[in-house]
Amino acid sequence: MGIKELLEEKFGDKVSFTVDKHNEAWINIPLDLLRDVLKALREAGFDHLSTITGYDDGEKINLIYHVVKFYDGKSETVNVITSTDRNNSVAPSILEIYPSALVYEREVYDLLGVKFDGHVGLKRLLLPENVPEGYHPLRKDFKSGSYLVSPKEGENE
Amino acid sequence: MTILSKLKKWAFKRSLWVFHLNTGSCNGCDIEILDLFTPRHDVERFGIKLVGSPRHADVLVVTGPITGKSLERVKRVYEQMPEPKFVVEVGTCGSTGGLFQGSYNTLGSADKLLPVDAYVIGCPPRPEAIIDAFAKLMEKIEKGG
Amino acid sequence: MPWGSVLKEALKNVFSKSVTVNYPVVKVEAPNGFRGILEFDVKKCLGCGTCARVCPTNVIVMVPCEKTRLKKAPKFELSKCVFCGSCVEVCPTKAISFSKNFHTAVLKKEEIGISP
Amino acid sequence: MSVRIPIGPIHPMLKEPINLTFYVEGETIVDAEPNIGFVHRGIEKLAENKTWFQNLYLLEKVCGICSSSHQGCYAQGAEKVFEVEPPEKALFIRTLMWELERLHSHLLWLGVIMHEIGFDTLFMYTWRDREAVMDLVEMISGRRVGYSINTIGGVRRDIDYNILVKTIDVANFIASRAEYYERIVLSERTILDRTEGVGYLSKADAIRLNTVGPTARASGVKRDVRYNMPYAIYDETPFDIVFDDGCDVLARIIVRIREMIISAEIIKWIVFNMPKTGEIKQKVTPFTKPPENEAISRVEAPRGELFYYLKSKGDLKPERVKIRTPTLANIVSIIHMVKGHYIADIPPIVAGIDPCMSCMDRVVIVDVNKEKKTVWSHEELWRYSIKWYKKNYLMVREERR
Repeated sequence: MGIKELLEEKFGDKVSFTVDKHNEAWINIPLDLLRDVLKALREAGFDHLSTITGYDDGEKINLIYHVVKFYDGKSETVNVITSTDRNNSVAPSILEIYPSALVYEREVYDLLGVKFDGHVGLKRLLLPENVPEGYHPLRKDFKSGSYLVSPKEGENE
Repeated sequence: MTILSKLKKWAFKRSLWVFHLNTGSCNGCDIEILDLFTPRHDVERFGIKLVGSPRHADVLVVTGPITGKSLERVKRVYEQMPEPKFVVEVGTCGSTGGLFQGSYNTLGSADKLLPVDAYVIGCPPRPEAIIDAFAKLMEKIEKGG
Repeated sequence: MPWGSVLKEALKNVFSKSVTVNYPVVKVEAPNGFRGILEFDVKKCLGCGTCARVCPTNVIVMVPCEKTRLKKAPKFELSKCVFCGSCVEVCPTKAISFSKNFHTAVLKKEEIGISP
Repeated sequence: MSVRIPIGPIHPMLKEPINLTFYVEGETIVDAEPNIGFVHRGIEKLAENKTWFQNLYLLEKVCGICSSSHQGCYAQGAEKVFEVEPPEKALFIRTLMWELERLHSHLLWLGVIMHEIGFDTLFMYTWRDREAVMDLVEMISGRRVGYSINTIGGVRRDIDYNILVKTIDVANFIASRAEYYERIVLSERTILDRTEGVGYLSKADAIRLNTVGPTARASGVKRDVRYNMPYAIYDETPFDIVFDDGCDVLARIIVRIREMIISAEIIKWIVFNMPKTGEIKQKVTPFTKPPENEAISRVEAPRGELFYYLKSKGDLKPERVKIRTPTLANIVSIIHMVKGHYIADIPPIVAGIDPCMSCMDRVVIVDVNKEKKTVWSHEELWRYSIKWYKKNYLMVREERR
């Protein structure tokens, strides 16, 4: 696998590389290496970023970058996993490597509260403006119930 | 029965101008509503016409569970409609919140905000069921809605 | 002809039969296998409540009822139903089934519903 | 001084409201900023509170037009999580429903873009022809929209013989209508003037901005999930990728029309080669618990690559369901395409990527030098664009020659 050797010699053992049974490649890297790994992948031809998946598993917030390389009739996918801690979660923005991350990073910020430094216009993407500051629905400790029901109506669906 | 209300009843028998408001629907019901105005179902034969602004609409057709961003628009659009106005709720998620009950960003049904006259259950209902709703609405108007 | 290439089809349509189905006058029948309003047969029902657990929009509420063996039967609040059919599939004695009736327009939400 | 006229969603073509803020200098657009989220119903959070089988019917309602793509993509991912292999015949039926959905979705979109240009006749014709597919699908799956034919481990319904015969007639009918529409679009002057050279997206930009689906293929990018990562039975079906390097709205129309013809061929191949007998579902009941793992699933929805990420912790409810719809990937390219065009070109460009949230309910036009901000509804913008084109029709024609 070209990618495995390329990442090994460039980043040494800091990158753990596994291929699961559906031949999807998963890479686990620390947060500060994120930009260089993605830049290396971009040069190696992985120019399509499918999306950024964020999920909160209780202790930390995991971010998975799904990148794909298309070449005549075939394709290779690599999923880069990093994680940030839950309270003031910050991650480097990859806007200059993948311009389409503009919308994905805003969505992860909106629903999980991960601040991407270096992002040009980090605002809420999906929830309306009058939503209180620390309101991130996809976090584990988020108590459900609709904020839409204005206090004067009171009943909560 | 003043002359005015008789005139109103006669006028309504002929035509209902419909305005369609999407409050976050998955556009399954919206496409079925639009199907009404295409050749196959063609509701223009009952005088039902889709208008572009709530200011000249008699009936407000609402679809979708009201989402956060479209909440303030629902009230505003309802207030803009001229007085003899009716609301028809199309789709299960509009009538009772359907699959999106208990979500943090949906309010559920429009009858929490507006007086709704008719519901069409179904996800999405068949266009013929929506024509039924308009027919029932016309009957209700005639009886003195 | 640079413009009006649609005119030929337009003229053809003027003389061909109209596509519109004159619904209330012409009776429209749903094809068999259509997923319409549910039908429930209390005699077949055991009262096991599997349908209540499977339903994605909690349409089904189990209410006490004498006719079934386990002394409870489902009550369908059909105004929440999305007609997905998972209850029809999972019912062990096939007590719930789809009808071909698609006339679901109601003036009040409570009009549509089945109680045992 | 900003004049804000509170106008609600106006246009009958309303699908899902999107609000785009355009920064203009006089007539040409300098920048655009999307404001989406009118249809955010919190489905990913809801999916975490429902069981794996209930999610089949929740995730089908993400988008009403491509509901089978969403449900099939989720079912395919869930089969990887449950480590269950659907039988051969189930894959045939699932692929058949995907292709039938592509037919009706492209026909619907062809009507919408013709309406955005103001050519209502074709809107009526395309939606009349679309009824044939809707009737067929109602016979197969029991409902016109939202077929819910997939389940985890296979399909829920078998297709009997006489419906298969009808499928071939519908496929031939739609293929002949598609050829007719292609002839119309390429010869009709009024359509060419509004779509040729409008919404230019070069191949390099299409790759850089990660556009997906027919929008990318109309800029010469040879990428299609069915071609590059064949799933279900796409490695056996006769499939050749459709692409065009016109890079404008006209090319997007042509690519989608030709894709309809390819889909009709795939449908006919599926009907002839479908195994007559055989299981259609694996033994997976709604109360079995999946092992603890994660899975990625990609499907070529009518609008582009649809991406699902599923993670399970081994109990009845999924730990995380991540959905990325194709429209979200193409929104960034709208900003790029709109720059340098006139305000009158906004409707065809935005409708050009066939967004699942097309029909702008409010367009906020901010005049950069006069600092005047006006709010237009889609209806006014649409009427303005038709009137504007009547006025400076000749000037635009020279400019684009």
